[in-house]
Amino acid sequence: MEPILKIDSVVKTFPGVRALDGVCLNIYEGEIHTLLGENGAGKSTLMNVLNGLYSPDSGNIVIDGSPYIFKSPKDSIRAGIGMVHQHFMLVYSHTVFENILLAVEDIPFFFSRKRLKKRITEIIRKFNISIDLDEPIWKLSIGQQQWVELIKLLLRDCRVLILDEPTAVLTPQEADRLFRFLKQLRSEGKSIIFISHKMREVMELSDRVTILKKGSSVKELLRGSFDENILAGLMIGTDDVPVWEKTEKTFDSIILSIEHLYADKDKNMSDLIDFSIDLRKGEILGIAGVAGNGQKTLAEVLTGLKNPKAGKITTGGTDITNADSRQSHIAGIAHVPEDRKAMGIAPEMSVDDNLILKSYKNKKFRKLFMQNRKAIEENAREQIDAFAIKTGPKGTPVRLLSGGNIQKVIIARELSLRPSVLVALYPTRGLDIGSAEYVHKVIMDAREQDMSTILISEDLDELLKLSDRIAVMFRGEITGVVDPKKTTREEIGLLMSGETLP
Amino acid sequence: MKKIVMSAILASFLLLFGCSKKKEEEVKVPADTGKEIKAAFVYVGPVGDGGWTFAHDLGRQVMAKLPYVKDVTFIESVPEGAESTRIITSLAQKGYNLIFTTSFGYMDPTIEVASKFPDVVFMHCSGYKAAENVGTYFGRIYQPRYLSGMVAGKMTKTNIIGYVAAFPIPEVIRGINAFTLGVRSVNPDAVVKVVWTQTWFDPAKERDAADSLLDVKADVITMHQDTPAPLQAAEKRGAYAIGYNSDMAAQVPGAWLTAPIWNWGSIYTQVAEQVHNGTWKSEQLWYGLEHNLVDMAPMSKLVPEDVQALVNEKKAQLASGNDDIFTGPIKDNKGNVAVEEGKSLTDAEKLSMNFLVEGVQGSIPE
Amino acid sequence: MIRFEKRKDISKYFAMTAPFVSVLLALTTAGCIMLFAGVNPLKAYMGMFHESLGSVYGITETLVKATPLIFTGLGVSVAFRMKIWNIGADGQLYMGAIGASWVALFSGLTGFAAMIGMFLAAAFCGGLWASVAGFLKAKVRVNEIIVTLLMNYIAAAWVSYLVYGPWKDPKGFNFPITQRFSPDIMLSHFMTYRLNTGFLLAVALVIILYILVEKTIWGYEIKVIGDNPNAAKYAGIKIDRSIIGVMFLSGALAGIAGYVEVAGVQGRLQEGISQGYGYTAIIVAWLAGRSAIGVLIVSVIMAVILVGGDSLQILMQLPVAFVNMFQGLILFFILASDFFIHNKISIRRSGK
Amino acid sequence: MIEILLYATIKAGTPLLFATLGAIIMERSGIINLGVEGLMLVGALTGFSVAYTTHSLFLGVMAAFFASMAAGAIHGFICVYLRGNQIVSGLSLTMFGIGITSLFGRSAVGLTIHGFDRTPIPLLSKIPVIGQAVFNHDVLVYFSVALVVCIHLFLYKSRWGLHLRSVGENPAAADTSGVNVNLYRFSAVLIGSGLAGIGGAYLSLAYTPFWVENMSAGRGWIAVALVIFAQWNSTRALAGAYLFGGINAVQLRMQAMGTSLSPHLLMMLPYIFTIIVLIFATMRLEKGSTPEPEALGVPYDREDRK
Repeated sequence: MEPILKIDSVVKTFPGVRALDGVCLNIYEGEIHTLLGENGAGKSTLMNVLNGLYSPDSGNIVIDGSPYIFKSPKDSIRAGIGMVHQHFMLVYSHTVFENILLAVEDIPFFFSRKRLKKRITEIIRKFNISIDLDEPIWKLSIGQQQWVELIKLLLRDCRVLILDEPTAVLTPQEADRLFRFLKQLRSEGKSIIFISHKMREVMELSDRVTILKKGSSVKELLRGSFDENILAGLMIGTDDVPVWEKTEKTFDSIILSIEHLYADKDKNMSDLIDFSIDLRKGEILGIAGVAGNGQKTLAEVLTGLKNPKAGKITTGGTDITNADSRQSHIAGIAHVPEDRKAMGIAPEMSVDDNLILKSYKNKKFRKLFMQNRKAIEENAREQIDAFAIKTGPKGTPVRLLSGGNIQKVIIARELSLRPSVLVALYPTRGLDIGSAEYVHKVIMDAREQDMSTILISEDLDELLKLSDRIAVMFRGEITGVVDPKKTTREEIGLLMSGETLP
Repeated sequence: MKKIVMSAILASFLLLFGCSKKKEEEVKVPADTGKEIKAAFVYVGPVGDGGWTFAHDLGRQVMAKLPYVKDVTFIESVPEGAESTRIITSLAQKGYNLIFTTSFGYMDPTIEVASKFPDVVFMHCSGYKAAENVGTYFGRIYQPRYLSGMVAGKMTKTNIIGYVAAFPIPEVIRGINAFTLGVRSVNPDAVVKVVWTQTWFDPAKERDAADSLLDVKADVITMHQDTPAPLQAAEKRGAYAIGYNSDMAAQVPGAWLTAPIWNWGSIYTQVAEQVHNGTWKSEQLWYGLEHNLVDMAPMSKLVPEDVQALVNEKKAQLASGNDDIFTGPIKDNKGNVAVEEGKSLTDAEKLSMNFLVEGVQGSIPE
Repeated sequence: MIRFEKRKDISKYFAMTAPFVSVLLALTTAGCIMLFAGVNPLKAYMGMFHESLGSVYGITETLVKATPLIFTGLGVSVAFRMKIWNIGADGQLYMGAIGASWVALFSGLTGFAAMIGMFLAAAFCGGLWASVAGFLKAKVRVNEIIVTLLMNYIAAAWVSYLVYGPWKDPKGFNFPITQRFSPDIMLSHFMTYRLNTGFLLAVALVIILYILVEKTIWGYEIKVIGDNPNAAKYAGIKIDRSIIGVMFLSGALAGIAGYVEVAGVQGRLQEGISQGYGYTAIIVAWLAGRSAIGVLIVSVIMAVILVGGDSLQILMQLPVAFVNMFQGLILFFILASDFFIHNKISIRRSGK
Repeated sequence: MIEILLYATIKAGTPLLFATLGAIIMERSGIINLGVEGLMLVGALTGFSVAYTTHSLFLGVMAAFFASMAAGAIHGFICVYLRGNQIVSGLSLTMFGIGITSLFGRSAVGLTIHGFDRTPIPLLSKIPVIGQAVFNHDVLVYFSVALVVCIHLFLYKSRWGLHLRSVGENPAAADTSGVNVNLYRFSAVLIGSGLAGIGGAYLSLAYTPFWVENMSAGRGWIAVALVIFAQWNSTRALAGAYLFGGINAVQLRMQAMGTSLSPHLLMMLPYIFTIIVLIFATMRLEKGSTPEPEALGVPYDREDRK
């Protein structure tokens, strides 16, 4: 059988990076083809080439045997390729309807809303999706936004669908629903290119896997010829993954107590409703839950970015209920934020400067109101060594670092303040296995030093592996606290959807 | 380091100063052959404003024809105030020996620069400060304004005359008053309505101002700005128009009556001649009709013969030096006596005029 | 097919030369227009150069012209550091001039005390004026570009109101000017030149601003906010306060420009003190990139063009508009060259 | 009296309206243009010269449109294709526009043409008060109002309008949907500049049929502010333009009728008013949505790696 889409030795360079170095990829009709690779292996770049956003330096894209040159996404769309980007390509202030219209080509110049709406409603009903067409995008949950993206592709009648880490923002249940949906599409003869880090998903879905490494495809495997270990081995290669072991510990003293917390709504995020939990010294408390059920608000309240409406937070005897972020950090609370680049770093500034983002006012780093450059550089050198951060030449803006190294910068900074509590949101989201394991190791090491962690994550495997206790959140409330050694994925899944355990 | 720089500056300054002085001496020509004139004009607006600067530039062109005038340059759109100091200095440094600064705001800068260039003759227009090498000149444009007021007074049927005024400075106020006195001299029932635009140069706004006057039944429009916009408004609405600055009859043929106009050429040639002959001395010239610095544009056919005759008669009187325009009794428009009977305003009082005469409807905005 | 690729390393050499190349291109283009107008461009450029830099007098005048540009440029650029566009430096300059004039005319202070008072009043008024926009941006999220732009008109109208009304010089023949300040509170001049201590003040402020932004923790805060406001919030920086603070600083600098103009050059308050310095300042700040030193250099270059432009009129009889057009052209070319600094062109055959 | 005020208001507001509509189209695509003042001057001079030489007002308006378009193309090219700084480019365009029109406008000073006449709309102009105030204008006024409606329909009811708005909000999203971002932006700058040019031509062909240097007298800047006042909405632009025009018209007529306020203080009013409107409009907004196009002022680079 001939592939319907063939990518032949595509090369793409960016300033200083050879992002794609002769990648080959074959997509056949009616298959789910997983693209696997560490961060920076070139998956997203390749997909953007396929999508017409990037024009390759050399190489060919062959569809149904004839070569194509995509000058713009338009050409790619014409060729029947559609993509759901990791960062959704939605116009946030427009309604769902307008966003969908944007994707449809064959609408009349002056259109009648009524008639078009009817048409769209019919189509989306076929796929069993319910969504209010007149709602502006920014009011939707991330899961719903993803459906809008999918609807756009479906209306366009794409032959090849690309999904770039679609499950990163979904609950297990939502992910399952998506998978069922993808399988349905496959049975209709559509080809799907699926990008993910999560081995379980890859195993469940893939008909074929192509592994990318450093910009070239190292291996193509058919279903049946791979398992998780083989894939992980191929993906990471000789890079060593740090090893760590979880030690048994007993916890006694309470380091942080949260009592009857209520917090305001932020956009469509849920409130925190009567949220109470204690964190014990040296403990890793996992918080499971679908994104958007109050985790972010919880983290913001704890770290002083937001004030609660009612309730009380104390740590080590200090009341930090209404503390601002500086007071909370002085009280010993560190914060690894959800969105590294959007919040965790000042992207244009150097690693040195980013490492003192929280502590620039400390005596150590200043003389009166002047900065103490020497101490700042010294600090940077220590942290870079301690966390094996790969930085460019001195003064390189931190945005040019890889995702893993950026996360290392953030964690190094937060831990260097010797906090008593670390609030970590999705700390390994989007990281490759090596980096993720490194982050895990750092958290475990800190646990050994009796630092407590509130680990908010959507990756159940991660939570089960690291946590001493797991609290599950649904709509701002704790639906249950489970012991990771005794619980099951299904149990947590139930709690995440708001059910209570018998 | 600082010392070195300072002394270097000082040294070069001395050098420059020394040199320039020497040069000046060399340039000096024996009086009998006459001095060659290199004249420069500093303009407040662009030459293309069609008004004030345009009129001055016409004068400059007249002067440029004099045989001993070797070079006449101008520099336009020079901001008033300190900015002009640099430009005036620059002109003096380049060897221009007769410099005309043509706006009130150049007064202090002109005096300042003149003190540094004793061999250059400066003439400042419309100011009141003079120095040994700075003379002032201005025209009694209020005389033709008075005459044009007479025309307006005779021509109005509604007895409402519109005056589109610019900024409330004495020059503009004097114009309004003279005009109104002219109107009332022939038509005591007529009133002059004033609208201030606070612009010299915003045709659309000035036109709108004229329209606003036409809306309240004014049937003669005059103005003080540099654009013919108010006149066009008048023509469009079938009213009469009295211009300013220069003869714009061609632009509004259907409405044109006359205009107080400037003949800057006359004073420019006179000054150039004096400087050439070496007879120039600092004076404060305020010339009227008698010197032809100001004039009435020829009255159009719309003005009846008898009115023309009447106006010409008054014109002849004014031109003969018998200027009784601001002679009492004059009341201001609040009912107070502004000029007592038998008294006349002195030139200084005219130059700082700050009241509106009876017959003006409007006030001086603050 | 012509393609543009981002350069990896922007070579310093290239980045330095490109603006000069673009200025050269602008000079050539303007030269062509001059030829068209019957003027020898070489002679014209020589004249410009001679006018602005050819004599001690020319140099001092250039520096006089550069002084307000340095102040306003610094002001705009410090706000720019925080990604705030202050295009209201003009209005802030006017407010500064009003503040300084009030002290000079009505406070009763004399001598040195008056000078200090004028300086402080100018900085305060300018700063306050700008922090209105800062406040609105910080607390209500109102677009600062427009607020500052609109406030220019309000400030200019204020000056008109004052000089036509309550502050009019009673002995000024009713012209719209205030009384002249007494000479003992004017900034002292260098010998007979108009160059005054205002320029030294400007240079001092360049250094202070450089230290402030590059070396102090406040500067660090400004840079973090400018780079990523979320990160700043996360780091515990009070963004709202910083925005208002930086706008105050930005306006204060422009206000000082107003002070230097009235106390160093004009000697009184009147309309039209600012020759659009606030707008030129935006260009200055942009051309200067991130550096305070850059502001100093660019301001002087701008002043060279402006002062030199006089000679185009005097010697070549080119209208004043030509200088405007010339400036516009140079900027267009620099904008374009900016692109070519960051991108390289490669021409390759189409793959089809 | 109301009829007269209304008439004058509309007339004074029309050049502002054209320029504001032009700026709205540009900003909707994500491009700020501070060069409107320059564009208006280019339009005013070209419109006048062409109308003078060809004796055709229509050709004058067309010429103004295309000449300003050409000048705007510089801005468009720099901002869209070279991804240059829009603020600086706009300021440069204003300088350039002022400069080049003064340079080439010398010979046009002092000439006049017969400008646009009133063209009463049959029947409608007979309505008392409103008829004379609203339906007895020159054709450009009607055109400007028609344009308001057309732009509104275009933006909200047409495919291209949807694309244009998307380009201004999220160019990447538009791009991946197959919309040619650069083409839309460049075209928007061209059309918008052309409209600003007609605004200028209105001054030199309808308002005061002659040319003098700098005759736009700051109206371009007001238009830039009006865009914000109008919240990027063409119908509100109409209200804004007439408000600004109206304040002046009312002010002058109050003087003519014998009452007067300090004109300087009065001149501050529209600006203060705009700021207040801006504050309220911003406060009223729901969290999460912004009134301005989100990508306004941000150059779009497809290959920019986020």
